[in-house]
Amino acid sequence: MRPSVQEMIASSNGKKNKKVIEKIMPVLLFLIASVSVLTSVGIVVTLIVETITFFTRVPFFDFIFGTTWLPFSNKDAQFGILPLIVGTLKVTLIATVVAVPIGISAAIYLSEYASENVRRILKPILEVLAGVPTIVYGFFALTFVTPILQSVFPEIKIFNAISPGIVVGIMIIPMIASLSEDAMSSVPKSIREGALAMGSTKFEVAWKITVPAALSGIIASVVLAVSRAIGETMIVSLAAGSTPRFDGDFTGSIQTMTAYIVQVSKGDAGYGTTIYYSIYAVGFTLFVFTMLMNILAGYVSKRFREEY
Amino acid sequence: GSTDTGQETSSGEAGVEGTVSGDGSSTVAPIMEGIVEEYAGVQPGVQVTVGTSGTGGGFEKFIQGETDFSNASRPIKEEEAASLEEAGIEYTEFQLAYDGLSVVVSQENDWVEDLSVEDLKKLWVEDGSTKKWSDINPEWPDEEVVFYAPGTDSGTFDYFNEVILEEEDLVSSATLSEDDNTLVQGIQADPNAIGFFGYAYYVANQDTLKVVSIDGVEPNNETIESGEYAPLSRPLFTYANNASLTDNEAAYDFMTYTLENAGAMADAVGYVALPQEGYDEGLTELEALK
Amino acid sequence: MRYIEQQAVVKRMNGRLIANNIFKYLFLAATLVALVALVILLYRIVSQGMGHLSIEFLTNFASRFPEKAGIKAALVGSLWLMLVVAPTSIILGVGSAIYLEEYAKQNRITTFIRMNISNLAGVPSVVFGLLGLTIFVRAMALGNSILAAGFTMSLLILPVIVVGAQEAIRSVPNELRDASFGMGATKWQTIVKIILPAAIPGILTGSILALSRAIGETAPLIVIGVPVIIQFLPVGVMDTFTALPMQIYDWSSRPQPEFQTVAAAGIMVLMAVLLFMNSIAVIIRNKFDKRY
Amino acid sequence: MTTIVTEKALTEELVNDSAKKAVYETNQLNLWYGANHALKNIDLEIMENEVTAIIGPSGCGKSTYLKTLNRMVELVPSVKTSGEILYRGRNIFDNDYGVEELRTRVGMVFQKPNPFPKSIYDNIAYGPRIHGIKNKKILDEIVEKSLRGAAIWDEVKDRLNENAYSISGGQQQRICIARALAIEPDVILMDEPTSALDPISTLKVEELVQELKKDYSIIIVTHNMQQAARISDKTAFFLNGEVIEYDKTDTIFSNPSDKRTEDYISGRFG
Amino acid sequence: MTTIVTEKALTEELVNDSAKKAVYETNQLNLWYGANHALKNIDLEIMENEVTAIIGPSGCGKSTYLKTLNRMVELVPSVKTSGEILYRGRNIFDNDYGVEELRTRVGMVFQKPNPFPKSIYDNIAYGPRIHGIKNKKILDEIVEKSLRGAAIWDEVKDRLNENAYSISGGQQQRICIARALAIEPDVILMDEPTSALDPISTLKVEELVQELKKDYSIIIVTHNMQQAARISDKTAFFLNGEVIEYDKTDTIFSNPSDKRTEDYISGRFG
Ligand SMILES: Nc1ncnc2c1ncn2[C@@H]1O[C@H](COP(=O)(O)OP(=O)(O)OP(=O)(O)O)[C@@H](O)[C@H]1O
Ligand SMILES: Nc1ncnc2c1ncn2[C@@H]1O[C@H](COP(=O)(O)OP(=O)(O)OP(=O)(O)O)[C@@H](O)[C@H]1O
Ligand SMILES: [Mg+2]
Ligand SMILES: [Mg+2]
Ligand SMILES: O=P([O-])([O-])[O-]
Repeated sequence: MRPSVQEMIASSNGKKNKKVIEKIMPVLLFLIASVSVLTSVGIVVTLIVETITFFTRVPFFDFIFGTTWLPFSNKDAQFGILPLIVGTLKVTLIATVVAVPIGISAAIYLSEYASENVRRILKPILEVLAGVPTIVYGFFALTFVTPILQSVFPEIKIFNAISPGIVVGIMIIPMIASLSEDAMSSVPKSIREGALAMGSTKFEVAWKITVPAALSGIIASVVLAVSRAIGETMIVSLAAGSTPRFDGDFTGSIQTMTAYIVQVSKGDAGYGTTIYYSIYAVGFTLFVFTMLMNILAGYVSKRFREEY
Repeated sequence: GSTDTGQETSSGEAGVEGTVSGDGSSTVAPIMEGIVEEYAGVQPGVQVTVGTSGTGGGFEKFIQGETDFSNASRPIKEEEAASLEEAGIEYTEFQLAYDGLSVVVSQENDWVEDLSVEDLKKLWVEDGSTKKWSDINPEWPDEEVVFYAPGTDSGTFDYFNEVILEEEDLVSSATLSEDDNTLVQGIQADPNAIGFFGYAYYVANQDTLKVVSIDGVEPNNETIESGEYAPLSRPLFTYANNASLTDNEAAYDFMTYTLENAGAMADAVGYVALPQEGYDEGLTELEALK
Repeated sequence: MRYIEQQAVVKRMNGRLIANNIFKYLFLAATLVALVALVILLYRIVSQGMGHLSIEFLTNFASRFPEKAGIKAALVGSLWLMLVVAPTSIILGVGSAIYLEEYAKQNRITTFIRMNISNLAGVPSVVFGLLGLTIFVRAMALGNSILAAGFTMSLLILPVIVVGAQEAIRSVPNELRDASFGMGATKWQTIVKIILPAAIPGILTGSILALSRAIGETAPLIVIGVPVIIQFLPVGVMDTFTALPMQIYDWSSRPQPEFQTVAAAGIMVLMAVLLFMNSIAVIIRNKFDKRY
Repeated sequence: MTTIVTEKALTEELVNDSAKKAVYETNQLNLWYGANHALKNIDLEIMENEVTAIIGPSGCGKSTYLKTLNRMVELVPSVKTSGEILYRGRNIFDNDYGVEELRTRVGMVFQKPNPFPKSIYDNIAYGPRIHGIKNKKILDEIVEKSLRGAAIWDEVKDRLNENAYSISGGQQQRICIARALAIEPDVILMDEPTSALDPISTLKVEELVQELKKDYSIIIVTHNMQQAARISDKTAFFLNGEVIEYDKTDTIFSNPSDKRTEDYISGRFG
Repeated sequence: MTTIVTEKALTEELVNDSAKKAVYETNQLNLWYGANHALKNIDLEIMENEVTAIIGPSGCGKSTYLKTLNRMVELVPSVKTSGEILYRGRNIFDNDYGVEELRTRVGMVFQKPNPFPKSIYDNIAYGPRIHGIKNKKILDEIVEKSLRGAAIWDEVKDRLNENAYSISGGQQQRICIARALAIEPDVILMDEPTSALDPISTLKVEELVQELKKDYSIIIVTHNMQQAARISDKTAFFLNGEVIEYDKTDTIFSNPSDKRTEDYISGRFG
């Protein structure tokens, strides 16, 4: 007869080993989790060191309040970042106008109307849309959307803010749709049933119950998508042009912060020139922007959180 | 094996192995691509990589000692040369080919045939006024000129800037793009458009664009090679790290092959070869470095 | 007294039902807009690139002759890239997620790490490119090797993987943890034997989607300075390489119109890789859906 | 637990009964969840202004039957039904019978309190609002009346603008009842309305049900037999999707005619 | 429901009792979830080879007490305890008492069946494996023995490699019991093990519990008073975190000494 299980357990010698692992793993995992913090530190340090050099050459206030961005000028190069910010905002604005209504509508359709099977098919397809490389979108904007726009509105130039704006919008639709759908689906079924049992139509349930209840999640998804639009690079590099402009015109060539970084990365500026340092200053501005968006997202989702 | 270059190769002693890396001008890239492609057949043991970070970006890496050679669509700048000296890197400049900057308009434009260098400057320099075609020639339409130019951070632009603008600012209404193909598209569609870019892009789009002769000279292989198409033809270069040539057998072998084949390759991809003496000079210089 | 008149209710009912229907189709239409965009996108690429697609296209190196140009170096390079990115980002991502979900106490450091991760998720990829250039390419002297690009991409998609893995781990019912602890299992045993196996479908789906983002990213590669002219295949992670989006970007800026077709064919290959990865994610998700 | 029913009382009740009308008549109702036959040949007649209790062990089909009465069960895609349910004489399965209309007439209270994540006021005003009542004064009146009707006015009258999830579970459940009352339904369906509540809240809800039957017909599902005995007029005992016995509550609990009913009531299973 | 306890039977039981040893002695146990005082001055002595039932209304602390016995309650970070629990004479709160060791001796079965999403075989072999038993033959033996012990061997012996979620809820629960048996514990804690089961599965589990008490000491929390009456030897009645009454099951149900116990048992609340 074999010994009892408890005896075998008592005699099994894995014990010491176990204790050591139990002690080591939390520390190891903590170190792994710290990599993301190191990444942020790395980003900030990388950007700041070069940015500081930049500010020894260009006064800080000229940079953040300047309305002319002329880095390549031979006579007097000017580094006022506002035109790049305005360019970024133009594209972001259009992308938001396109993506928010469509994205949220799609989310409502998926979470409130679509059957399980339809949702199972549509969601992965939307994910494909989110996964299309941005360079592909860039050519799509330049060679398809822009010509269509031009045939309707002849005043639109080959490079403009509208076409890349629309395409960036298309790119972030899945993000809004999918995250908002998650937020709506996590509204308990029982609450929906409560409303249906009172004789509400599906639309009333969606509009008056689900959307308000999921509002914090929906807004957070929008903020996240907007920060993706701000940081989008290849689409604007290809289709928005490279003319930094401080005005309200959407039909002509513009330049965004990201496109400027790519322009210099692919370009001719020598190491150690002010232009070289300027990409770090622009990168840092971009980083600050996305950080602000993130703080906003955190605030918004707290502020609009409905309890249930 | 090489069929299209037609050059006899003095390199290619079998069994050379190693890695060679270069970076730099995207204008030079098509020539380099052809050379690397052929070279891979001749010397399979040598691994060559060439980046396209632009002339400036290439020099940046060259200064850091990260590359064996650096392609350039303009001569090295003083600052860059100074940095190289500081870093203790000795280098040699080799000329590879000529590129003719082509000034083009749409085929729908039926008035412009020829412009002088002064006309170009008048058109392209920012002076606060709106530019109309009739400003150049009263017989031309009273329409606003639409400008297209390569990105201000490219070697191509740099060259135009130096010889036409003479360091004045570019007209601010110009549409700029890093991608020359989009310039082609923009100019094609608009009769009032004018733009400039590398000769190769004109050659590839001859049927939709109209090239403007400068002071009566139209860019073609002869006028560019002879220097008659002045001042808008420019030499393309590669700069080699001397230490690499001495220490790295593969780098030396590849550079030899490059100089032997650059001319034919340039013609094949839409640039203009140097007169043969140009390459021979380079080869002599190279030999001296071994 | 009655406030709700049945007659009024019935009268209004019609309008409400019509509104319901109208909105249903509006919402459906919005969903279809996205799909139509995808279809047009795919159609254009396929119709342009199909003619160039062939076995030779997959087995040839790039060439100055459009008809001979192939994508071998870029395809293999991208696969090598994934070979670095997948293990790096999944180990880091899942490790962080385990720490945050299973070990972290509710304190300021934890909150800071969480905030930091959600913040990183919004940082543009160009900025990661600048980070990679400074840290991996220059400071760590990895040059523009597969390793340098792979680390950069890993950090870029790390937040996505962490968040996905956190969600997957969180959705493992607490009852399973209780059952394991109740048998005298230690925490690490419970994590390895119960939680991770149960969470693996979720973790994998999230990771695959994140990896498919990494395979299509162009901007960081441009900033790092990944070369495109390359006539050999890498054999180790320290080798230089080129990747699909770089090659496509390069082709599309060539003067000869034939190269536009080559670029489209390249995009088709990239999209095929992506669709392949996404469908694996979908299969995993559907297979393991609702098991407890 | 035996209650002695005198001749006289019995007669009185029968007289009462004959005066009452049926709100629901269920005829040969069958229901399947996919292949699972969850309700089998149900025949039941439910009377106006009474409390009808439905009891039975877990999984016997109580909730399913209740949800069929307002067609909420159709939210499960795999559901199939046969037979008919007449509500006030009209078959609710008729093609031209709008579910929204039916549900406006038939209120429902669920097992777990499920207020909307809105203020208490907005919870109650939700129903009237979707039916087009916009007038603030009328809404105020309805809210007050419904909250009073659900015996919770005094507890919440000073915090009508607070989120409904900020109050206790028992209060939430009464808010849900008030919400159902606000559209002045004809019938109220309750699915184990007290099972998530503490003893004191349970008592309050039970008292409320007794109160409400003056104006409404109430059908209540419960696990708790004592509760059924305490508050209902009629009781139906379900087992495996069938109605085993349906009778006056007193009869069911004192003198069940089926052995299985007796076993269940005496706690032999369930 | 009255059971008449004869003098003789009583004496016999008392004699039995004195021969039995206590597995758990709880002395002045207090427990707080943050500021919520969930267990108050609990004193309880639990005997070997008996079934001890814990009853009481929802939220009274039954589960909390059970989870304290194997220190599972400490998984809630805010928990604080005072007092002592002696398991086989040793205080489980002692610093050098490893929780893993305690839990190896004390098995637990939960309210909802919670098999691991693995094969039936791997579910049962999980415990032995984590404690270092790797030998395939021994594992096979343990699996068979445990499944037989949980009265489910015949039903699953041909499908040991199937996922444990492919069988019915009642079978799942017995798998969970078998899983607990696999490490041959000394005590088995059960938290409402039948509340999610149908009547027939409930019956099977109840029979099993009766069977198991030969070899194990069992502590079972239940909502169902009939169940407590049917299967337990002793019953403790909890209310608001206190032990109101603890006695032989027969005594509790026939002749409770506290009014509140009586009220609860007769269904006046809960
Ligand atoms: N949504 C559903 N899909 C499939 N089957 C279901 C669904 N809801 C219930 N069932 C099945 O229908 C039968 C009756 O379930 P129902 O919920 O009506 O029981 P119940 O008497 O209300 O039980 P409980 O007391 O546990 O609430 C059960 O066998 C159940 O498994
Ligand atoms: N994880 C927890 N955190 C905080 N408080 C808790 C937690 N679990 C239980 N409580 C509280 O402790 C008290 C006792 O809860 P416990 O779960 O022990 O009750 P119970 O008797 O098992 O009830 P039920 O019959 O509903 O299972 C309750 O007031 C409950 O709200
Ligand atoms: Mg039910
Ligand atoms: Mg409990
Ligand atoms: O790439 P460039 O030739 O424009 O420097």
